[in-house]
Amino acid sequence: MLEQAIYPLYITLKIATLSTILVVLVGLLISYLLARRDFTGKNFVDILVTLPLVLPPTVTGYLLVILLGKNGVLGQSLFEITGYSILFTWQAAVIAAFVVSLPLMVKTTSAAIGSVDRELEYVAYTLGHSELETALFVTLPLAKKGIMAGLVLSFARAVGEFGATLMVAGNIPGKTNTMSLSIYTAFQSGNDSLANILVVILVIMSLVSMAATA
Amino acid sequence: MLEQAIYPLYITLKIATLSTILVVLVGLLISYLLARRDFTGKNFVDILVTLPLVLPPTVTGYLLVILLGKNGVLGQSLFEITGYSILFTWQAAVIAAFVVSLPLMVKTTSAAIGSVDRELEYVAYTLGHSELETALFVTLPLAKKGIMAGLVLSFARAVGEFGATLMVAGNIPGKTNTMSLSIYTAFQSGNDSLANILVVILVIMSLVSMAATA
Amino acid sequence: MTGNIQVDIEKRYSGQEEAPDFNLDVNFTASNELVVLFGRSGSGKTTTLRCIAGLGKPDAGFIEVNGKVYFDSGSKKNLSPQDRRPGYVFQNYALFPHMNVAKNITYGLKGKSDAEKEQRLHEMLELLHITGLQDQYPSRLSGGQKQRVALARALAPNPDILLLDEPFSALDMVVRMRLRERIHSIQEKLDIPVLFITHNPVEAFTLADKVVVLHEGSVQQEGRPEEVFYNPCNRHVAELVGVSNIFDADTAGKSENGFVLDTDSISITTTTNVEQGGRYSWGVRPENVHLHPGGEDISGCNVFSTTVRSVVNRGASRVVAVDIPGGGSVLLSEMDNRTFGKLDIGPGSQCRVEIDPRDVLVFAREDSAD
Amino acid sequence: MTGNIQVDIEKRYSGQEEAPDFNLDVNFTASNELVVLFGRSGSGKTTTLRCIAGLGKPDAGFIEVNGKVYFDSGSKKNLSPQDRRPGYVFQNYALFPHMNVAKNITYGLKGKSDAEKEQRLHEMLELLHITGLQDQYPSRLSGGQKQRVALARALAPNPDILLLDEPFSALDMVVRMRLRERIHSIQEKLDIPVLFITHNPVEAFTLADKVVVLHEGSVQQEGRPEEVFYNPCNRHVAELVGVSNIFDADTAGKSENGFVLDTDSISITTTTNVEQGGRYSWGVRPENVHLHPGGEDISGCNVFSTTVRSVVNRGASRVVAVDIPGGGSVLLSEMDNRTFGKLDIGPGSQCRVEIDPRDVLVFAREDSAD
Repeated sequence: MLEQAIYPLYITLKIATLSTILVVLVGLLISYLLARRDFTGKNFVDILVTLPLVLPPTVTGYLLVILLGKNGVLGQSLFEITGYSILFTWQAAVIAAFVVSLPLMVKTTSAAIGSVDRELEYVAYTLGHSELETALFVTLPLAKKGIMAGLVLSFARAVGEFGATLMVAGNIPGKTNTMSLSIYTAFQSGNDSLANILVVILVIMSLVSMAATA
Repeated sequence: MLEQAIYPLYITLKIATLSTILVVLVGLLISYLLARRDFTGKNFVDILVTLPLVLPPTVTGYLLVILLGKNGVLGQSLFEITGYSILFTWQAAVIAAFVVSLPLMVKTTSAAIGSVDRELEYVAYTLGHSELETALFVTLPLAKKGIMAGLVLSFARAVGEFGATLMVAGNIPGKTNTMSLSIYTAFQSGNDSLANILVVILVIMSLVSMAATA
Repeated sequence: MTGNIQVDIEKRYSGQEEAPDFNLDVNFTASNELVVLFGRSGSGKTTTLRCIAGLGKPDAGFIEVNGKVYFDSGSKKNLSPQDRRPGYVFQNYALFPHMNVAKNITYGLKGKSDAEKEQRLHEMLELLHITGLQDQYPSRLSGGQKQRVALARALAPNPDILLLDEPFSALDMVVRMRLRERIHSIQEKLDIPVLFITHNPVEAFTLADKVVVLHEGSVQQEGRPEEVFYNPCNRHVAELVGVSNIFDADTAGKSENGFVLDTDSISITTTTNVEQGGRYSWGVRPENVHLHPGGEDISGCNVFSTTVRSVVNRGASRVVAVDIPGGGSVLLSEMDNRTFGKLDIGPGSQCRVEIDPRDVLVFAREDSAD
Repeated sequence: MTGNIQVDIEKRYSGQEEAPDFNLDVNFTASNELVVLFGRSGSGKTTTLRCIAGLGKPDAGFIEVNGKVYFDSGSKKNLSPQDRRPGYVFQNYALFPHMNVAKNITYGLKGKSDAEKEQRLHEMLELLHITGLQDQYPSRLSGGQKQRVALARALAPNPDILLLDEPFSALDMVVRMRLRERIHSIQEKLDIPVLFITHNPVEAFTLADKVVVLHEGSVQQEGRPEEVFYNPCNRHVAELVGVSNIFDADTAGKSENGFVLDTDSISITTTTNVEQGGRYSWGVRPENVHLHPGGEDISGCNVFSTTVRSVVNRGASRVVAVDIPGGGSVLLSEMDNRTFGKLDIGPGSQCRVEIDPRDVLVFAREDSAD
């Protein structure tokens, strides 16, 4: 049984790790801009990023299919240029995980950045440090707790992703059968021992995540 | 096509509304206790309530099946007493939606309650008002914004529930085929026009939710 | 013993990171008068007030107000704040932001009819001169108005005791003075004990019928303001009430004029009893250090010649720093500008210092606080 | 024009709910001296300081420091705070909590070698007497130590100007006095302009080489502390500097002794020019209202008999309130306890009031501020 759990564990960690790296990079930038800057379209960016938080995952998945499919806005260009279709690959699962977990990162991190005393940044400016230097060495270190919480929540969300992943990456054995998806398959096919192993692994990972954010 | 969307819309609203009512009642109580009281097992309650936030929905669903199934801890007693099995009914979907959206309510609301100035409560006590009266007429009204945000997020989460619902309530036409589930079926069976209608309805509902919390 | 308060409480905070070893040990009594709890921030004033209100629980002790036992660790009695119902005014007023002024003021009138509430509301609005504000929300009020609404709310239910936590610290000078007078007249009118916290010596002095001085969690001295300000019992109290000249005495003895303490090369005579060879400090308020022109011939004890080090104009007064001969210490003398003008001195001038032996305060010597 | 600052800025806040129509319009110059921006909270002091530092942008105007133009709306020049690099000390110090004292102090020494940083750190630690604290984190420091670290951090990069926002408001009296002296000596040593915000008149008077008085966003008066405190140009400034006696004059005219203003049934002579029939107010500092026993025969102008209404002991001084004959107004007289003791008066006593015509301040009459 255990060997049946190995590939789902491997592909889940791969997808969640890659997605989380992207989420942290993009999320920090967006969070800083939302918390500290005024720019035209700020509200639009905020809504666009937050939307997947309230959108049902199957809807998010469906919209990603429309976007990334061979006839989709992005997918078509990609296919024409590279001859490569992204749907039903693990890369599509990374994109799905990224889109659904980005809002968790942005909400948590922009709140943490927003609660850093602005006067500390002002002091850094008067001491000759640029906004970028100040963000890197003053603001972000002081928002560390919130950033870590956002990272852990995003990772957990990526690990647990089900609805959107099912739509854009399918549940292809040996290719995109993440743990979340495999539990469903195992449950449907009555493979209780595999389901139990996967559930135990995921519960442990979740408890570790919670301990990390507490 | 439209008529195919009516039942999913009806059953989704029914499940989400019932689940949200339960979430608000239970969530307010737990949030108040977590924010304002010290009691033994506080940490345990906090972890238990928060767990579904980081747990993959399929795992939550699987655990609910174990709990509520005919051989499950709760399900068995229920079946022996009433002769009634809750799995694969819309009531099971309400329970799934309740479990996954409760942490959103508790996190948002307990933070909002926690940020109400304690001195306002102290003043109410010195003016002769009991803790319950103070909570109802001082604390909760002042935490209104956070409570509303928690309510809307919980409703949105209940509407979007997919993984756990699929496990505990199936996707039975005319019984438990919520909109989230129907999109998946429609997508799988190539019924694009139904999928499109459902996606449009859900996107509009999500945007309304976001407007309500902003 | 109606109308009296009696407080004797202990509370320990140990092993906590922020306040490593703070122990509160407060003991005082008062009748229906205006009592000021006076001390620096962190001296335990607010904790004491909260324990009296029932918002904090002492580890041990006894609290009685108006013949009613609020707390008694012996009989395990501890009334809830709801059963004590003190009038409590918080430092930042703590008005309910979601209620208008009328609702705020009548919020404590539980079980009263609407007509009774209305009547009491108008009594309170009049008492505090805020008639016309009843429909406003707290966010629209000025600091002084908020303060008066908070007072009205605390007084509306006819409390047995009024507790005020630094009620004037956020107000500007003019508003402050008016409210001080109002509180005094309210205390006299209602004839209940009023407990008032402040770290401002002038506020303590001006308002108090009785001052209780707190330092690091324990009562140092209690008494009429004059007693505390003119006869502080130790160095801590002296520093708090503005005795800015405090020096350690090298030797102590007796002379024909009274008792003598030596510091550097000057010898200070005092009317206070000191023991031969005891370890003492002595102090004098800067306004009790009198300066005379250098050439003037004055007799008496505690007169010595010295040099002016610096003069600071404080606006309404001058502070002249003079050297204490034979050491590096500096003695401060404060006087009004008219007196200073007649002296005709400046930095480097010679002058003669005179201190009345009755103005010399003597304390047991201890390590000076930083 | 090296070493000078020149500020002439405007900033409008209109239509905002919180501050409906606040306009800042500040104009002053200063040389290498200690300038105090003095005013109530909300008078625009902090906004002005931030505009000078480049942390806020005026709508229009001109700012120059040390011959370098920081801001000029005419030529659309607006240097960033990084290019101005003022020494700025925030009210709550704003030390970086994640850096130790050494890192905090050297954080502004960008591009310097480690050896240079180390050297400058030790200079600063010595200058502010905090050697030994370099490895501590801010959370472990007392208020006074935080303050000195913040000053060290601001001064380390050799700024062209030092800006201090109410730096002493959170400190207790003793620490306050020491730091004040330090700032004065630092200003003299570094020979740069130091701009200092306060709402405390004694602090303003004691520290300032020059005082700039702000009220509701605009400069009311600028000058030496003595000028501002003893010759306030209008009622607002007078109230701020402690002229607690201000009265509207019913009529104005000329007499043989000078100029005369009538209020109720008394006639006040002043050395200030007034126009016949003009609308004036007059004021006098309470320490310039001199009292004499009722029976005493004193001559001169501004002498009248009246009744003592109340006496308040402020600890180091007494404030005696006397009636102004023929009206309901009250005149306050402040004196030291020794002088009061000699007077032998109390509430209800008769006494004679004397005011030197040179101490009578005259202002254009305006609606009194609440």
